Amino acid sequence: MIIAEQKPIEEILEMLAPHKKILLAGCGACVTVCQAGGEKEVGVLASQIRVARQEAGNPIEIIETTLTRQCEPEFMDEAKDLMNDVEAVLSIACGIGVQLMAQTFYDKPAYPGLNTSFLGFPEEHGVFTERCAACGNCVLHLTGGICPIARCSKSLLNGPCGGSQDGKCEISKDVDCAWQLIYDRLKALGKLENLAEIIPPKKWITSRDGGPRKIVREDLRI
Amino acid sequence: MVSKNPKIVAFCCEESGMPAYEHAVSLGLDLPDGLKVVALPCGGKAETGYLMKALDEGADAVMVFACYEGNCKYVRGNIRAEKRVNYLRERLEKIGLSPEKIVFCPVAPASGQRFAELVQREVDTLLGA
Amino acid sequence: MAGIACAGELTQAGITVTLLEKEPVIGGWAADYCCKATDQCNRCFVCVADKEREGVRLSDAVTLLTNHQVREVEKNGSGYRLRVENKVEGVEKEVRADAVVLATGFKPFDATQKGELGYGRYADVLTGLDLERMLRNQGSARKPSDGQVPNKIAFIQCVGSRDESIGHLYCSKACCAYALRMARVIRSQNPGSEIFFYYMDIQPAGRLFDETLKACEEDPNFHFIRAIPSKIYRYYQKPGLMMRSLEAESGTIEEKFFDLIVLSIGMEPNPENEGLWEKAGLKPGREGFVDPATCKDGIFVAGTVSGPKDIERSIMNAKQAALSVLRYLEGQS
Amino acid sequence: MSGQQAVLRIPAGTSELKEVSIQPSVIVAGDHPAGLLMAEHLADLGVAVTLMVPFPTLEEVVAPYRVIASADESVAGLLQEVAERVSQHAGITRVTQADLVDISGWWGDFSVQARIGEDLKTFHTSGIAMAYRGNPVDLPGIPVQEGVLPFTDFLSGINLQTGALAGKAESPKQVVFLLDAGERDEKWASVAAIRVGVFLKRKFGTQVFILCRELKVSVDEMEQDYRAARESGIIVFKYRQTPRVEKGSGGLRVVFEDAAAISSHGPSEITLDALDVVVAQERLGLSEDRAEVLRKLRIPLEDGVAGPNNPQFTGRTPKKGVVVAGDAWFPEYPTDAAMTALSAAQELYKWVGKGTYQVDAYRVAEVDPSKCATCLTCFRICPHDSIRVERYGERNVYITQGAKEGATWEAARVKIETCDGCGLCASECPAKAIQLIYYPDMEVLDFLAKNL
Repeated sequence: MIIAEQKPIEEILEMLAPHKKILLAGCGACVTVCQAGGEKEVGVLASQIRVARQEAGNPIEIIETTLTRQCEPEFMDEAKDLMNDVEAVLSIACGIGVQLMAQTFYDKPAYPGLNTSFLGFPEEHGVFTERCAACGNCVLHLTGGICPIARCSKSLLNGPCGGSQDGKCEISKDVDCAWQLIYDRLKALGKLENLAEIIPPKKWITSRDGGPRKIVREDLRI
Repeated sequence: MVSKNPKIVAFCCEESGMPAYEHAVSLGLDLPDGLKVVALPCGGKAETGYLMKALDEGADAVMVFACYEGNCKYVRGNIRAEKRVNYLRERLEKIGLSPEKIVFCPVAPASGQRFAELVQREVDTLLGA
Repeated sequence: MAGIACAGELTQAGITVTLLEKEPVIGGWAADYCCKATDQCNRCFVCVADKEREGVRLSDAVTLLTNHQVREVEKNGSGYRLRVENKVEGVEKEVRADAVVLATGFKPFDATQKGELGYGRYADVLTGLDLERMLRNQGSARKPSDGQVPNKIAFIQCVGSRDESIGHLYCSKACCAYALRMARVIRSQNPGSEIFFYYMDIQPAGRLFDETLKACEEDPNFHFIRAIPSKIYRYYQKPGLMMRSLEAESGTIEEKFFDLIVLSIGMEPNPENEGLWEKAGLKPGREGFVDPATCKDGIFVAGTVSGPKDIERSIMNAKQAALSVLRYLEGQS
Repeated sequence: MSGQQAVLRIPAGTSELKEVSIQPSVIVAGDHPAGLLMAEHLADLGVAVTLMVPFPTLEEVVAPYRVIASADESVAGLLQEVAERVSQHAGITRVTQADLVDISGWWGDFSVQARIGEDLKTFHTSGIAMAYRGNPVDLPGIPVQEGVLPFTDFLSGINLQTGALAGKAESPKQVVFLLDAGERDEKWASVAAIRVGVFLKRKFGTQVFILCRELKVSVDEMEQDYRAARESGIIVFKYRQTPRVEKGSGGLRVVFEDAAAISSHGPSEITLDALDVVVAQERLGLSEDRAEVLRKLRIPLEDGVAGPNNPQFTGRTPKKGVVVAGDAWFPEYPTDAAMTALSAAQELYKWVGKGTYQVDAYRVAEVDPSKCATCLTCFRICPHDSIRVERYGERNVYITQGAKEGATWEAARVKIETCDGCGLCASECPAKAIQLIYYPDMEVLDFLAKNL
């Protein structure tokens, strides 16, 4: 899922400075699960903004809502009526949600309340780890199910660099060397011979380099 | 501006904070009238939303009375509460408010004296600020 | 305390309990103990004792007879008949029960017996029990002589324990733990204070004790001195109390001044147990406490009556006693 | 003015009592003799006990403790014939060569998987007691070399008739017990060393030295036994730093600084030479597979033993219906371990002995499936391991697993029988899908709105 973190509160306050009445919109999907932008965070953030603005002698009115998902145009309807009354929306969804808000409610500013961080999973309550870089050209079948793009600090495709020591990456002893993990897993699977095969230079065109990506599923589209 | 009789919300764990409050009352100790006491089944039930809501509604300060570390009936509820308080204190500071508006206070059930002292200390901090 | 814990356990298993207490309030010595948390719980179990006591006080299944002293215990058919006296009203009555749990606890060692330590003569010499009460009731340690906060404090261990001269050839098991914990409370309340801990051997107190001991050892203002002080006295020109001891570390006789001296007194068998309970077949063991091996026919012991224990172990012993009572009653039916 | 404050109390009373019937049955598993004692007591109380031991016979559970029993009457009293009694007890089903590998379920309805020889078998039970012996983890600060023996190996290897250690023909002439080198402060070895030392000295004439940081006598009648040990010629030293153990002349040599000797010439170094064997107190811990079973039940492990190290959990675990005893609770001397184990047995009896229990379905947390994001936050943080994600039909109508019809969404579900109503799940739920039925958020928020 998408992992996000709340923006520093002072940044949020600065964005909202010109406004007296806003909609604060959470999202019920990934950011709820990663505890950054669900219904609970909407309440807490709204209180924080109100208290700060009250203290500054410049009160703000905040309408609170949480959409089922902010990443589907259909759910934008849930905010339609509320948007009529406000000057702007602060969305604490991922970047997709903020943009869909901006696109749907074209005449009002949409501000991001979160920094969308990466694609990952919760290791435990409160600990999230990146697993996928959405590069668009998966090599997991060659690398023992461990992604060298997202998990190797240098995104190397053919074995570790010289900075791998005791199974850890040279950038930090808290980071596992992805190639060590790949080696261990392939060994466990009895498929070490995979490593003998050179993975050719990767087509990065499917990654960020080719401009905004889009997938069209003609089979689903009809 | 903080009034002479500040409004303080005390979220009290039923296992420690609440008995300590009652102990303080039974000893006839001086507690401010502006004190509002909310009992919770565990300090860990003092959710971030409650704490912020109290300030939002106009409380001058929020205190969380929970069990000492290593003595929570629900293993680590008290630590959760303390972490939430620390998180909010950081946020308050960043928005230009005194972090002393939210404090975490571990207490034992039979420590009414400490309860009253901590509340008084908070009142003094608020008035001094 | 153990009696309460045992009663609590039994009521939860559906047994009705009569709790006989000779004092006006229940809870034994543990009711006077203080919470020994610093910035974290130090696992003294006092709050657990407080909660157990509150639970029993509010329980419908427990008949509380405070101010009642047991005068006679007699086997009566399959059960027991106890003659008890209401000490306030002076009237006697009879209590019948299927089983009897003896939890009359211990007697704190009388520190005046160790005259050289000056207890009773100098106001600033306290027993561990005095300090417990002071911390519980006043919240912090003060010198009784002038109400000032003490800065230099000595704890003397094994006062009345491991001491053949008074016939106490046993370890009281709780004193190292309670003294170290209270010393930590003093240290955390008064960062300028300095603790001198005079001891023979540190006795561990279960799996929760290690952290406390380590914290004390790492504290630069906490001094462990392996020595038994020989004398405490007043030195005219100077304030405070002078204490003399032969220290193993230096091999010399040292004299030091202290603001406050705490005697970690141990436990003695409760003299009330003598005579009364012998009729029920209970006998003292090698250390003078009731020998649990002599319990039979529906008589059980719980807590310090069978030997020194800290609160944790008193509660565990009480639970064990409750299990034995239930097992006995099951066998009877 | 005091006592004038606005107070919001937790609503008292109950509104929905539910009768739960619990079969009085337990599984007692493990290799510590405490398990035998627990099994016997619970079976005497009419609980159907299944006893699982990893050995072919029950005697092997007790065997390593026989040497302590020879040296200490009270241990002998505890362990004498307990294996025989339990072998013949009509209320106990014995499963030998069995070890627990997995537990799932809740109080009253545990599913326990055990490996019996080569096979896996599933058992159902209402409660579980785990009485495990500790595994030697390491010999702290003492290099492994010939002649150095972990304490537990010494206990299980000594021949009670000849005093000879495993693989040797004769009893050793000189033995050093090296205690306390580890960080954790345990007294079991201290007590055993003194009592067993007296036994070795009297029966085989072995010269026994005991080296320790502190002499631990906080066990019943230990001070007197210590006195007797010294009188019988056992020599006790207290050291400062962990002694050096090295190859000496005709055996091992141990060198250390005496911490208790009073001398104005500074610390005195002592050398013990020509030692046959150095018995060293090791650090005991739970084996990894046993630790894993505990972790699955969300029973925390602290310092290698079952936690939490918290006064609120005397003899019990946060998982209702599960208790831990023996070295898995804390490495203790057998008499102490018996007390701990029997108090845990009492905890267990309270949960399985009564047959029917009243559960308050009001003082619990409830999930609104229509709001649940199935993020598993509640599942991860519930201290009682009382929440699972299940399939629902409409609001709070539970559809059993496998039934497809009408199942419309997945949501978390609170097992009310084991929910303690602490509200931790509700406080962390990011979707605000969980409420304490008896104390919903609205009550607190209304109180704040009205009183501020």
